[in-house]
Amino acid sequence: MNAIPRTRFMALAAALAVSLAAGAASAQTVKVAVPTFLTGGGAPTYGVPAKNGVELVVRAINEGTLPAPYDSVGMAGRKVDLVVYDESGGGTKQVTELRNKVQKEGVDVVAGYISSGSCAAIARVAEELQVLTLLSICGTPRIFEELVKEPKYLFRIINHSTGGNVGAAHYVVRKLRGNVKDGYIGINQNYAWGQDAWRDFNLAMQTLSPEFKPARKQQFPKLFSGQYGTEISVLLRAKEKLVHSSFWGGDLEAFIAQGTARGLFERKTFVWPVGEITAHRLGKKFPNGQLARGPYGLYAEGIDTPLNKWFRSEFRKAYKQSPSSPAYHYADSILAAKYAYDTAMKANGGKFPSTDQVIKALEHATFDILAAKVKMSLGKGHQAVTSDRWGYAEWDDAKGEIVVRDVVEFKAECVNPPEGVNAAEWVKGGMKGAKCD
Amino acid sequence: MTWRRDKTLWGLTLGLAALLLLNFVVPDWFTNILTLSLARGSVALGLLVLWRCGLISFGHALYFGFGAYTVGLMSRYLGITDAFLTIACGVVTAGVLAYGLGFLLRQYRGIFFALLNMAFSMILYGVLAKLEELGSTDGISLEATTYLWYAPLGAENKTALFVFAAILTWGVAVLVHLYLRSTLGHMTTAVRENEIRLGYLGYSGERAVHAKYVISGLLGGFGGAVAALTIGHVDPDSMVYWPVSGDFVFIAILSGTGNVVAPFIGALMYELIRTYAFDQFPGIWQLIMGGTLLAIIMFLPNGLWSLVERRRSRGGPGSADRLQAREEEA
Amino acid sequence: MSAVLEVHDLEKSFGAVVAAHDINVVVEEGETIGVIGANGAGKTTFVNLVTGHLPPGGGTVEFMGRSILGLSVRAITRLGLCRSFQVPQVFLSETVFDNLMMAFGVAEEDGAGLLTPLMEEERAARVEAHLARYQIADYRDVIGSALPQGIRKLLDIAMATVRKPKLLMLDEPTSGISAEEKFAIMDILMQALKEERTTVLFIEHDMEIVERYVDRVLAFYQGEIICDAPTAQAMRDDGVREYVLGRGHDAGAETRAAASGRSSSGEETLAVSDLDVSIGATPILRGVHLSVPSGSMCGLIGRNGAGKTTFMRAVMGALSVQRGTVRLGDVDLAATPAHRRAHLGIGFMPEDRRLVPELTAEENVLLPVWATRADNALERLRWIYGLMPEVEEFRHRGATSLSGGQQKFVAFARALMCGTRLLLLDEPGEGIAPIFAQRMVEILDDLKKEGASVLVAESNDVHIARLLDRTFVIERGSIVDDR
Amino acid sequence: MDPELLLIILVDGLVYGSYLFMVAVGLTVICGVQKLLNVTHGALYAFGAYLAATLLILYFRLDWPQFGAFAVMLLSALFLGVVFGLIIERGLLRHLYHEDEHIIVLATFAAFLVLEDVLLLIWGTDPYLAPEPLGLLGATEIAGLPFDNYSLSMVLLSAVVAAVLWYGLNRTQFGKLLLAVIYDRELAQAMGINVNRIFLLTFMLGSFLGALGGAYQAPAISVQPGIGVEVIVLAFAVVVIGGMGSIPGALIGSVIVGVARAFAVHQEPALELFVIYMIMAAVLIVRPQGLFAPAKPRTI
Repeated sequence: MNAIPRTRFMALAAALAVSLAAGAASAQTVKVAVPTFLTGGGAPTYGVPAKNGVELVVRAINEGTLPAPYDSVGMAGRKVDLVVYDESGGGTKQVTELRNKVQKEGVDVVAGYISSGSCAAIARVAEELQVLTLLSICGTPRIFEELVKEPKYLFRIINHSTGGNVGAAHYVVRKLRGNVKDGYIGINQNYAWGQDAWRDFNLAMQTLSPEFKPARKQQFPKLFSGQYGTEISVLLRAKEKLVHSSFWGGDLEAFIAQGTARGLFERKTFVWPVGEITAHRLGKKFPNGQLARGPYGLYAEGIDTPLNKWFRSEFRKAYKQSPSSPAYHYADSILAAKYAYDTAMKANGGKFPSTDQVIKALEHATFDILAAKVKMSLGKGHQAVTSDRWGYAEWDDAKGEIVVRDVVEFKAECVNPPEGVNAAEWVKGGMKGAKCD
Repeated sequence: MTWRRDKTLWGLTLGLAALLLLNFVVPDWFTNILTLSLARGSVALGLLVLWRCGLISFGHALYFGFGAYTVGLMSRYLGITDAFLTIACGVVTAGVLAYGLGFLLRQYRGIFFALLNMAFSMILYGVLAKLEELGSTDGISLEATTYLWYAPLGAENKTALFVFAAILTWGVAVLVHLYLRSTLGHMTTAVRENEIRLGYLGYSGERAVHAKYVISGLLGGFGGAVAALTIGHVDPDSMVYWPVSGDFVFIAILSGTGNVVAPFIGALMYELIRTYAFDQFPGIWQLIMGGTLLAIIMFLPNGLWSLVERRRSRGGPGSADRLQAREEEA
Repeated sequence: MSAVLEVHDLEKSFGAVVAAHDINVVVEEGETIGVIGANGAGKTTFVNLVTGHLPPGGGTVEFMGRSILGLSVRAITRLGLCRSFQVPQVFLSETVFDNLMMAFGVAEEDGAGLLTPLMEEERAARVEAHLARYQIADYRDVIGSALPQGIRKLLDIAMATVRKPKLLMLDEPTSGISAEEKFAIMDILMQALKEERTTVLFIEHDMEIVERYVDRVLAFYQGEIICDAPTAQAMRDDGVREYVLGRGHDAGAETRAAASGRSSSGEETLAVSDLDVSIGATPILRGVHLSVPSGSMCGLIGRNGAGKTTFMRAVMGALSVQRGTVRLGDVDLAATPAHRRAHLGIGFMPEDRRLVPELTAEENVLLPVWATRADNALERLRWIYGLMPEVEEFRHRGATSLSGGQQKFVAFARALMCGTRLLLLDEPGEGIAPIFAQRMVEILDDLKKEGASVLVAESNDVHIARLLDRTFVIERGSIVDDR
Repeated sequence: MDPELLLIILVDGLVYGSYLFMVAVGLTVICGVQKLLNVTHGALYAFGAYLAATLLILYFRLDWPQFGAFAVMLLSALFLGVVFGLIIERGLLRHLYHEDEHIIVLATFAAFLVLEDVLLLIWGTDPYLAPEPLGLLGATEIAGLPFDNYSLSMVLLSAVVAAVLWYGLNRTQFGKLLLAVIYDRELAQAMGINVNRIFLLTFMLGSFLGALGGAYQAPAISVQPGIGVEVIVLAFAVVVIGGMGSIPGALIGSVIVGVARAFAVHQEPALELFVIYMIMAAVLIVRPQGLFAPAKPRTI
């Protein structure tokens, strides 16, 4: 090997490295990195609304225009410096990006992540990097049950996915007994979220009402396949009337378009654990059915907290549409961060708190988010629980929008396992310790 | 020409020393990029071995993923976190797979070889994404790596891993370099240009390709194992899906086939370009990567290493012939 | 003496074409055997079958008393049965030294030994000795693609002998080598082989070579051995004279010149001057001057590899002109896109026919008209059918169902279709049965009477000499004789 | 097995197969004539879907006859075929024809990456929905199940495309000239055929077919980022199964994969993911050149 080109190359690399390091944080802000899907199939339904929600709330925080209790300027008095970046590309890239954001750009808080894959990949790294990380959407219960059993820096501000699917089963058993007497069948995307969603729903159904039987075989089409003609034939032929589908995004929209053309939704009743976002977009074209989950998006309509009213009206003003649940989730994470910083500052005698103090303030806390209260009660005080709301969605001609009727609210303790119990085993074991009513 | 003193071994050793020293200077995130470059560079080195005999695999994420998942599964199910043992197993399993598939693939050349590899990698992707036991699309997170009795934590672990990976990669690169100097290793032009003649010299092109394929599989497994330890997590989307294979070919093109050192330089360049594009132009980073690849193909068809070769070829008798040979290849 | 190779009842066919039938050969140790026969007679197929490149349809092959039927090329080579090739198979981007180094490496190493370094002093010394033995040491550091044809041929053979084979099969060792060089090279070769006590079987077209170096001759005709006899005896054999040497037809040669109808008008249809052409980095044509006067029939005569086809391809625009001019009348062809030549009235018949397999004979003939949208297409077609009534007979048959000779006629007709000003015919008589070759000459004769401007490339002018107004002899890429 | 189920599997398989064929046919045309594997094909599909969806949304705001929607799809595909054909062939591929086939694939891969982001720059991340044409043709009952006629019309469209291409290639003068180019570029040139122009036209045709595949799918899917990535792998697989450049091969390959997949979805859904790759691997093991490609000539 020749020495000359090598030195030249190293010089080049060093120059690049220096230019990359430029733009490191200035001291007087709280730097918040927000990973969300800006490209790829996750961007339109999840990534972009989430980004919009965050940007709206951060602007308001920096201007001090949020309603109480978040009406002070900044987080612990410091303005928020927002860095939104792309979550696509898989776990490996997210780990590298997280390192870059923390070690190169010096961010103080990471708030975001949509895909469970991203969360699973970065969970341990966040702990290793010692950066306060608030997971926003990714649903997998494994984060605090398996990956990080002694969390310090890692928090999640919403229910994990088990709650949603357990809630669905409760709702079916309570309100839709007539539709499920021939059993139920599932069509879910063939990846971790789809598989988990079906498993939780199925186990919860078996625990609550063993007389209703699942179909012999379930459909698991490939993620982003876009062509569902054959699957629709299978569903049409099936004797089961109730269909569980955790589809989302473009796949759900394509499935609805193709199913509508073949009269699928007139013959079957669908349970959509994450259909709410698509219902927003499709409006009248969305087939009637059950939606999940939590006091977000559509379900937050009519929840009259000042925060929620502010959010809905400002969001409509800024983006000409109603906020869907990802916008809520991401905004809620920022609120959680603000809550933690502000509380920690108070405890610190009005001085800017250390990260450890911020963490202390957030662990086991109970605080307001946009349309509800959260309790950080699971995962040693790092995993939030909220109540879960289910209902039947319908197009309302008079209002000109989708409305939800027959809403049932399940308490957090009803659809979530108690502290220290593995979610999957909890459902499998008959959901012992659940407090419903 | 043929008797030119072999500087590559010295270069590799100097490079190792430089890397180890660099570790004390550069920030942590850069160390991470360096370790990843070593991993990806190893896979690209495997592609180099194939490419020299005119073959490209559009599915080497298969071996990368196989090595990575071996490490991941050992950590998850057996609780084995020892770097020596897991990497060794990752390499061996990938090698065994390559040996088996090699019996089929060695019969193919050109685009069929490339695409058949892609098909196999997509089958692995399907299996991994489907089976919950293998972590499905969420993948598997690894426990902290240990080194025999040494179990560092946090940042220390990353440094340890970097040193460990650098030394191992050095060893791997040296072995590959020695292989390329051997009779079997020299059967590259022979396979690419004239398998009939090779047969009539007394060796079959298919056997030579098989050997190279196994070597490239071993290197893929090695890269995957090191990457898994570096990332601390394995998942199908970022380790087995077809664009990942595309990235390896990208690195190979960027590097050129001139020398075993080239893929590592190429991998580092790739990481830096990607990081930079992602930082500065988050909306259009793919466009920048694509543009870079196009520019390389159009203006630097023999990769970065050709810059080194070009400089070197100005001196020394006999080098003109080799350069001419290179033009012939083009 | 004991038998090195015994072949019995060897059979092989490709579809309907019988390439080997009832082949029986016994080669004794120390013999030098010549295999002769026209193109397509099955000579190379015989070598391919024996060395394991092609699976035989039937029969037995024993080498050194052991059956080698079904063994791979690699295994047979390792037993000591090696070959060279008609078109040299060397590693074109490697130097002569590296080519031989590879050959020695593969010959000397096996198993784990293959993983030891290729370059070692002692092996290099053996390579140098081999270079000296074959007198190619001057070209030691030249890459394969830049070698002169003769040297490349020697290198090819040198690579085949690295293993010190018991039996060496050479496929046309002197094809593509100039007449002056051929004996010199054969002397080098036979001397080197004698030193190594190798039994040799070689395929050869050149009877001077056969008569000078060979003990015994095997004559092939249409996949069968029609004569197996000592050289002198074989040369007198009627079958050999008729089917291999083609001398039975030479009687017509005295009509030379008598048939030359019109004389040329003095204008030049094709004028080429100072033409240099390279393929890759290898210069092929050097300073070629050639002209075809209007209404004349000219010959471009030279051995395989002398540059005939390269010249034709350069005129047709398939290769770019490095230097010099190529003009058709007053059109500068070098500055004209390749496909315009047909529009300008140049018709080209490639050596290897190249009929589009999906089309019928007539569709192939009409291709140039469809592309150029020329007028009077039907008239011209009728004229061509008048010239070659046999083509009209099989005009509706698919191109692939025609025999080699018939395909050659179709290719000829296709060239005529657009060749209103100039015809370029690359080896019209090559690779077809004598009866077809004879007919081809008749057609050329008719064409000459019609006053067409024609350039015919042939490796020898035995059959067509009487038709030629002017002959250019090409050797190693230069015109060496213009008469 | 229940004959009704068999019929349904057949229909489902044909519908899916026709989707595969429409996605792959443009790729196989370019592959056959120009001997190159064009990764930008995936981007063409995406562009076709985006442009058609955008124009359809605009079109249905007008009060024009609804069946004009089909003209909208056709025209957007034509437009893209011509524009992209020109840009990619003239701007990129023309300079690379002398290169190794791998290099050309990589160049188109790079161009694909660039085009994906160009798509994002033009249309943003918002999905586009234009499902109106889906309901336009009504539904048919087959074996007791409703099938929308739009999906069935795709089978017809594929058959028409295949027939037109086959006829054009084997029965017209232009097609015969094309056969000459496919067989031997140099000879074709010597016969007076302008190979450069044929290449450009072929590339435009292939691009048009790719865009048409996207445009015709647009009403049935949600048009959004990333749809091209999925399509390109499927198209490659079909082309490899059918034999590179063979139109009947692509047709039969598509039908085989479609029916096999439908069978899996109905009987053993767990296998659905692997069907196409298993068929591809199986075909390559038995017939390395694909179902319909000619064998290679002898070399010595």
